[in-house]
Amino acid sequence: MTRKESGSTAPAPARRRLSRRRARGNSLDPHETRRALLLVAPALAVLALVIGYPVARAIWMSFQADQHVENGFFVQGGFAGLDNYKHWLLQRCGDVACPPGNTGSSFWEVVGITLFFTVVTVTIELVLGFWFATIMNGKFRGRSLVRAAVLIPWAIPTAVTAKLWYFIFSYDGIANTLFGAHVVWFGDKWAARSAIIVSDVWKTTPFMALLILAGLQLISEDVYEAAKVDGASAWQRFWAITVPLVKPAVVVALLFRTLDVLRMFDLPYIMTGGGAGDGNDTTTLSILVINESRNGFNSAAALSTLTFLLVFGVAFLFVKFLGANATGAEPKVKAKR
Amino acid sequence: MARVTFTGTQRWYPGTDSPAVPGIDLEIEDGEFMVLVGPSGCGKSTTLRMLAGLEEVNAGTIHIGDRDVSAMAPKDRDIAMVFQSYALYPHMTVAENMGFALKMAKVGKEERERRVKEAAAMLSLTEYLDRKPKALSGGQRQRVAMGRAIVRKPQVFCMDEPLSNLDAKMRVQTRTDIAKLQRELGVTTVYVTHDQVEAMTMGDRVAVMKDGVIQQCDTPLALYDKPANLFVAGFIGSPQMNLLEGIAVNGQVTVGGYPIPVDPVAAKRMDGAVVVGVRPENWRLVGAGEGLPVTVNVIEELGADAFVYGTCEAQGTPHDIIVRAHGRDATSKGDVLHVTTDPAHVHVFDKETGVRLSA
Amino acid sequence: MARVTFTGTQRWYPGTDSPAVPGIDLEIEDGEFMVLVGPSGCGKSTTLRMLAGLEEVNAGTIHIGDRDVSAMAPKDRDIAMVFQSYALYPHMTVAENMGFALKMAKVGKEERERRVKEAAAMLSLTEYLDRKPKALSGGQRQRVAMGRAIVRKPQVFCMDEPLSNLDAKMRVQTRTDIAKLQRELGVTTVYVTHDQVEAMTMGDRVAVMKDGVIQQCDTPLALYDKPANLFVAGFIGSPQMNLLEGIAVNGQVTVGGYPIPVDPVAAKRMDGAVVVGVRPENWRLVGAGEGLPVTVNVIEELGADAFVYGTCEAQGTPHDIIVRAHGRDATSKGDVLHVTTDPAHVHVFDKETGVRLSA
Amino acid sequence: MTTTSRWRSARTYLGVALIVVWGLAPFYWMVVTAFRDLQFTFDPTPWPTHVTLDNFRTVFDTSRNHFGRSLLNSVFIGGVVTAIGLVVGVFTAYAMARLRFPGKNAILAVILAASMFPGVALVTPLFQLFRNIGWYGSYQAMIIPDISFVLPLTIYTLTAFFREMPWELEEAARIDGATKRQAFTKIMLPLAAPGVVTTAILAFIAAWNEFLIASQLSNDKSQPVTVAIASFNGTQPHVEPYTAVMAAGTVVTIPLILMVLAFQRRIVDGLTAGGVKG
Amino acid sequence: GGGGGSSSNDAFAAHLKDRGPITYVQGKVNDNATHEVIARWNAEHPDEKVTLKEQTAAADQQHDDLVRNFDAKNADYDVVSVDLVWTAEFAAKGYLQPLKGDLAIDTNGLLDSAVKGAQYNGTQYAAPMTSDGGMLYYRSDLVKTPPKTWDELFADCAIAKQAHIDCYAGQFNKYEGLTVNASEAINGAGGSIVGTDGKTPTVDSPEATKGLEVLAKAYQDGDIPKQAITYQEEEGRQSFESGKLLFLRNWPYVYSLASGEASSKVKGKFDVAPLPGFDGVGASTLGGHNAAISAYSDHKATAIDFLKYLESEEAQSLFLGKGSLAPIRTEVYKDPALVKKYPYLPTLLTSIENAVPRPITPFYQAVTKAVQDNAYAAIKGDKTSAQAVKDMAAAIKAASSGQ
Ligand SMILES: Nc1ncnc2c1ncn2[C@@H]1O[C@H](COP(=O)(O)OP(=O)(O)OP(=O)(O)O)[C@@H](O)[C@H]1O
Ligand SMILES: Nc1ncnc2c1ncn2[C@@H]1O[C@H](COP(=O)(O)OP(=O)(O)OP(=O)(O)O)[C@@H](O)[C@H]1O
Ligand SMILES: [Mg+2]
Ligand SMILES: [Mg+2]
Repeated sequence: MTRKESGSTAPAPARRRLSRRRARGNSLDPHETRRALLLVAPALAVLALVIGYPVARAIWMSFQADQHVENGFFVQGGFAGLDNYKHWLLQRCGDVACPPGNTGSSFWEVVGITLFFTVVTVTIELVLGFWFATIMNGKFRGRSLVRAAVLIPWAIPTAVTAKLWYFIFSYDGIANTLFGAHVVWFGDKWAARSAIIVSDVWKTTPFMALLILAGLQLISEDVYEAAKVDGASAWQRFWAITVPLVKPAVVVALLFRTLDVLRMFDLPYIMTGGGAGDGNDTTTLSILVINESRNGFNSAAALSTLTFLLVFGVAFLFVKFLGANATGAEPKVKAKR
Repeated sequence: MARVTFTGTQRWYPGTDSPAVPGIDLEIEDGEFMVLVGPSGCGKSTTLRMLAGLEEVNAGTIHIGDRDVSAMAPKDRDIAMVFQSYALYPHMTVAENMGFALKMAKVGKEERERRVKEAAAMLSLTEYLDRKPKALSGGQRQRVAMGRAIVRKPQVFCMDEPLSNLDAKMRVQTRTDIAKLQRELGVTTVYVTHDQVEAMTMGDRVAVMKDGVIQQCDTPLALYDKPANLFVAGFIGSPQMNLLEGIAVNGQVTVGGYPIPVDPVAAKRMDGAVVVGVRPENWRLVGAGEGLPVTVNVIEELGADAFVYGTCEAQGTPHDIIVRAHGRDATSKGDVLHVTTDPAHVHVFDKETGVRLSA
Repeated sequence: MARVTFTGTQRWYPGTDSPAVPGIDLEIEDGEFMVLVGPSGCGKSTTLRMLAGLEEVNAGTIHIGDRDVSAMAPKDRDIAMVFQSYALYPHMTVAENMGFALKMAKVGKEERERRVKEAAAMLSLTEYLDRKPKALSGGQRQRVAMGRAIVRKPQVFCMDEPLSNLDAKMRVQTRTDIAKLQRELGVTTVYVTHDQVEAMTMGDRVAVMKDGVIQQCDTPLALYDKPANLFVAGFIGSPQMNLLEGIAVNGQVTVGGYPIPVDPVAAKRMDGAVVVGVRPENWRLVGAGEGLPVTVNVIEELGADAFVYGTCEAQGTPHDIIVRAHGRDATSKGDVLHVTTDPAHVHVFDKETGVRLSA
Repeated sequence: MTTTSRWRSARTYLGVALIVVWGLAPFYWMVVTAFRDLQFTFDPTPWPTHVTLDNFRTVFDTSRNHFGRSLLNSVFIGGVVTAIGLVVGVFTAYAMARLRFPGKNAILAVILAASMFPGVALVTPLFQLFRNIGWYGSYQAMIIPDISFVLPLTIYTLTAFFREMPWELEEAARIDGATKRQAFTKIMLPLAAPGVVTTAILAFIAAWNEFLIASQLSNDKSQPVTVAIASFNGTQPHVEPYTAVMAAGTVVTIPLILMVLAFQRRIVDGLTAGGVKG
Repeated sequence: GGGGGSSSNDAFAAHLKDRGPITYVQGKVNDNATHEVIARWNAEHPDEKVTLKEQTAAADQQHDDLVRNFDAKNADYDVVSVDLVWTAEFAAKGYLQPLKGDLAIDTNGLLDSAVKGAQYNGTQYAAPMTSDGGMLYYRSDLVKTPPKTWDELFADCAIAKQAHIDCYAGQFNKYEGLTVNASEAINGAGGSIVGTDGKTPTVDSPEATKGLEVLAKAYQDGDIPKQAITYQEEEGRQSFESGKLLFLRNWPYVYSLASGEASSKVKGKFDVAPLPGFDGVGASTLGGHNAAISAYSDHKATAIDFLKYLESEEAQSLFLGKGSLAPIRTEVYKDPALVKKYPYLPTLLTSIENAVPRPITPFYQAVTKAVQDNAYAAIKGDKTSAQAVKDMAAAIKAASSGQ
């Protein structure tokens, strides 16, 4: 077979697939496409300006070395290749392993802590949020007040929340007083982490609950009636009807909460400064970024990029396992013809 | 075992002025097929939904067998229901929709699949088993709703106009299948329909409701032949019975001056203003000069029969009259027909109370 | 002016194996009342929805008058539609639901209210005008859906089973009202129904569809009297036409050995395997020894008529046969009836192609 | 009332009580502290003691801070962000939920990815960008970044809700002579109200709570409450004015509670019942 | 981020003689003096008015804000208030105008340690503005003579035990305060953290180990209560004022609160002393702020005049009198009127005169983290003090080599 022939035959299957799709009524309407792109354009424009530019710059910076001192003055570091990434991923400080007290030494530990916070808080929030939403979805007197009450934690600025809980968990604070305990909340690794988790769960469960509630309200009463008659208990109705039908809303809530916790900053920073326990026990990736950016922007940019990759990876897994459908992506047309 | 008893059962929707069902008394024997009919909004669905446990019972009770189920959760009543609004599970395929109740009842997977397949075959749904309700036509959705009920072997079937979106052929077939299935399983059934044929052919008994009150409950033919009051007379039968206002004097009824023959029982009871009912198929054509003269307005050809819609000018007050014509009679608009009937086919009702006077 | 023309109009739902409507050709005259019938899932709603602009037309065109509307937005087509699934606006009252289209058309408030009230009165909805759809019965919802269409004066009415949830009396009345309204307004109407009576009485013409293809489109009586093929024969008429397989030899048809008289046109055309059709009302009872012997299985008493469902054992192959009995004939299960018919009432079809052979 | 429903409502009210305690107990503590004399900040008495209004006076003391103005700034910024975020979000979500077009998944991924970069790393480049174009200290310097944080949230939540709507109703409206836009705004949007209002509240609060960007890009005139609270100072160095912060927190929470109460009917009603068969 | 050239910044030569209105940038103003000082200046210099730009209250954010603005070569920031510990970093980055030549200031009569704290690499980059130093607060009702050494102090813990109160607390939470406390312990034992070049770690020494060990041991013994590991300034003050603490290391601001506040249970029952050491008075860590001129200022001539005004006796007296800020002029400490008002002044002067600045290094952020992390671990007993100083040294070395 000559080159020319193979060149002309290669696209054929593709073309055939395309025309078959059109014949099946699957074709994309150019008007619809244009309208869709018009509708999407404003969002993309804003994101490009505010996120696109800084991110691009940060990524560029992550390949530059930090400034170092010569003759008492800082000078530009120049191109660094992957050094900044090695600093974090391999915990190398120059030619040696990063010593304790250097930000690089805590990278993996911090990743672990961040993931730990994420898994624990998001799980608790999901369960609580679902429960709240179910209760609020019922009919009872005064539910407007309950709804407002639930939103309060979410409405309080994070900085205030952090101080409030710092306060509640201080040694002479109300938490110890009420439970007659003498726990040094921010002195112990697990106590500090629990305190942070409690505060974060308290603050953000309303977010989860409200989104789930809105999802619940789109479910038609009919369907529940059908399920009741079909002999499903409340529990079974929950799993067979409620869960699959609110799944889109729940997945969105989960996704955003996960992304949020992965980038959590204010709460642990204000409550513990990332300290507690042996010093870094409540340091999250964002806290590490801030700490590092005071040493040098470029390695901080590398850390930001790594954080981004981590978050992206988690989000990817999320969408993959909880269904692309749930996040608004187009369901795949059944392959079987 | 699964006899269903309504005792003064009432439903009053919150926020409305009057009860949708003020208090119903009805006894449905074990294994009986009870048809509920009545005008739109008369409370049929409400009655069914109370039985299923989907509407709170505001007063009175409902028993299934010996159990007072008035306050029982739907799932504990063991009832299968076909909803008027279908109420399909949007996230489940047809097969999953139909198998859901069995899954809840912890029926094994194979058994479940077998029964779903059986029901699907009966309802010609086999090729749609993998689709979601959204991608089905109206009739297909209704059949899924139907299938969801018939895969089960419950104590009571509740069906709310389960065939209204099916074509005639499918409807006849499904109707027969349901009747057969019901007899085989011996499941007590409450069935709401607007279809006269279904009401007449499927029910062991038919209850006619109006404004939440049962007007008459009897076998289909008894309802047809001896409607207990004007309402039932007008409601059962399509086109409806001709109802003509007349005056009874000394055991003789005249409608607009023309005498109508009535049976001896009625003759004895009636007096003053009455309403005389004659079904369209019970008119006989007679020669000019005899019977009521009817001027033909419209002829509805249904293929097998034709109905002649005419007006009878009697002493100034025109009456609309419907006459069933056999085959393709050569009547046309503007003709004047003369019709009469036999005493056995004349229903006489009190005009005031609407109560039946004839035997 | 508002003639509607389908030309090879096709709809293929994404993700399905075959088109729901492969290509329809149909011309509806200005002011004509066209009824679409066909089995569930045959593409009636799809056709209507394409006409309304709710489904993309994948191939072919639709014209309203001279305008090619295939790619036009629904609002520019000036069509009113009653949806099979009601599609009421749940957050609006009945009055608002019905007035919405007028509001969109910027009709003044008073005019709007007047027209809504008129329509509501016609549909007996007056007392429900302030309710939300949720608090209505099924039939009431359907009437609201109907009302939403009839308050308008569009170019085309599309109605998808608009009466399926109404009781017989209401249905007869609404049917008459619609027919009257349509004649008065002279609006071209496409009407989907499963009700034989509606199809026979309302339509100027009836189109019978199967699998998205129009099988026959003609006046109701022509369809009834001369079904073009086996499918139409079986579909129009309820209970359906008796279809018996027979063998034609030398212009003579025998069904299981018994000769059936046929008309001369058919006699000339037929040869070999044929299907013979006789409507239930066209059987005549004859004495023993003559005609087909039918063993009675079930008698369905509908009040006015009765249908006898029986089996004809002919040369080992049993045939199901339905015979309409007049009045209350004293037949009962197990009896053997002997029936025959007249050549004029016998429809002969080619067994292979299903095509009509008789005149 | 029957026994089952009585038991059910008892259970509901128990749940409700727990929820209320959950939401209100820490808030209660905040309020108690807000009314407490600064010197008794750490007093663990669980009921109000040393009650004073001083903290609120401190909060609104214009010679020390611009809390009142900041409050208005926050309302303004939050309002604009929510409005724009919602409008743009509704556009995009509609396209995502209802239209078919190439690259949809890629666009969704990009939008989501936008909310994945750690905010702390964006501040510096944004500062430089906005300084160069002279936006430093302007409202748009906060509004635009806030929109970009809020957008992924609104787009995703609205998309999820829109997909579950009974779109038959849009068809009915279009038959009734509505344009696609009218059908959407007059029929679908009111029906989606629970989702839209919920999204709006979540978006507003997200903007309302934003601190990082505002702390770097605002000046005295444009700073929102979060920044104002963070810069509260006692009369002494090192003395954290907890009580004033709690008072400010209390003040900040109240408009939101009012807002939620005003909108709550919209969040409560499940609106789609009874419209369609299916 | 960009910085200066190899040894200087081109901007250093620009606008040296220019005059005009300037902006003075400082963290959230929480004293009553600053506004007064500026008002007086403005009254006398109507054409060269100073505008005050307040930053947020959090020190970290002040730091980041300055870096960001310098980095953007923002001419809006003319004179900035720089925390002592940031001076070296900013100088090394070329942000600060060297105060030499026409811009030189007169340092006579200023506290020596404060002047040194404003120098980097032998050049004066800023003018000291306010100072600060730690003192030992003790319960004079329970302890007659204040301890001079750590040994004496911990010996007095027996008194605390008897009174059922805690013995000693400083600032041991993992934040800047811990660096201060740890440095004091290390410096007091004769150790140091970085060398004079600001790069070379010197902390890995027996002296430093010995210093740190004092805190670690006290914590393990319970002489420093368990909860003190979470203390910042405020928690310690609360504890002391509620009578639950015998000794507290804290800043001068506590004095007036503990003697004035209604909630204070120790009114008239406490006094201050210099920090303890090993053999005599310990070494306090120097606090305070310097004023510096931005290299990108357009009006440096005005700026230097304003700087000089900030150092004047008039301004310094205002700082102390109205703002309770420790002055940098020795004579102010001796003003009898002020001493009457602030009885702790003599003690504070002793403390500041003996004070050692925190490490002067352009890598301060990394150094302080190295100190905090490791000191924290040592105090908690997670590692030995010897290991801790070793790790500190390694971390400082890594940081100063650009990692
Ligand atoms: N959204 C959809 N996606 C895929 N297939 C569909 C969709 N809607 C309808 N269909 C299929 O297209 C065919 C025609 O549907 P249509 O609704 O037109 O039927 P119909 O004639 O109106 O039936 P019915 O009398 O039951 O309402 C059916 O087989 C149906 O399953
Ligand atoms: N949720 C509700 N709230 C208030 N009124 C209601 C509600 N549901 C039904 N109704 C009213 O109660 C009456 C009885 O309704 P029901 O649904 O039982 O009628 P139906 O006999 O089933 O009628 P159809 O044949 O039209 O389905 C009607 O007038 C209806 O308007
Ligand atoms: Mg009903
Ligand atoms: Mg249909």
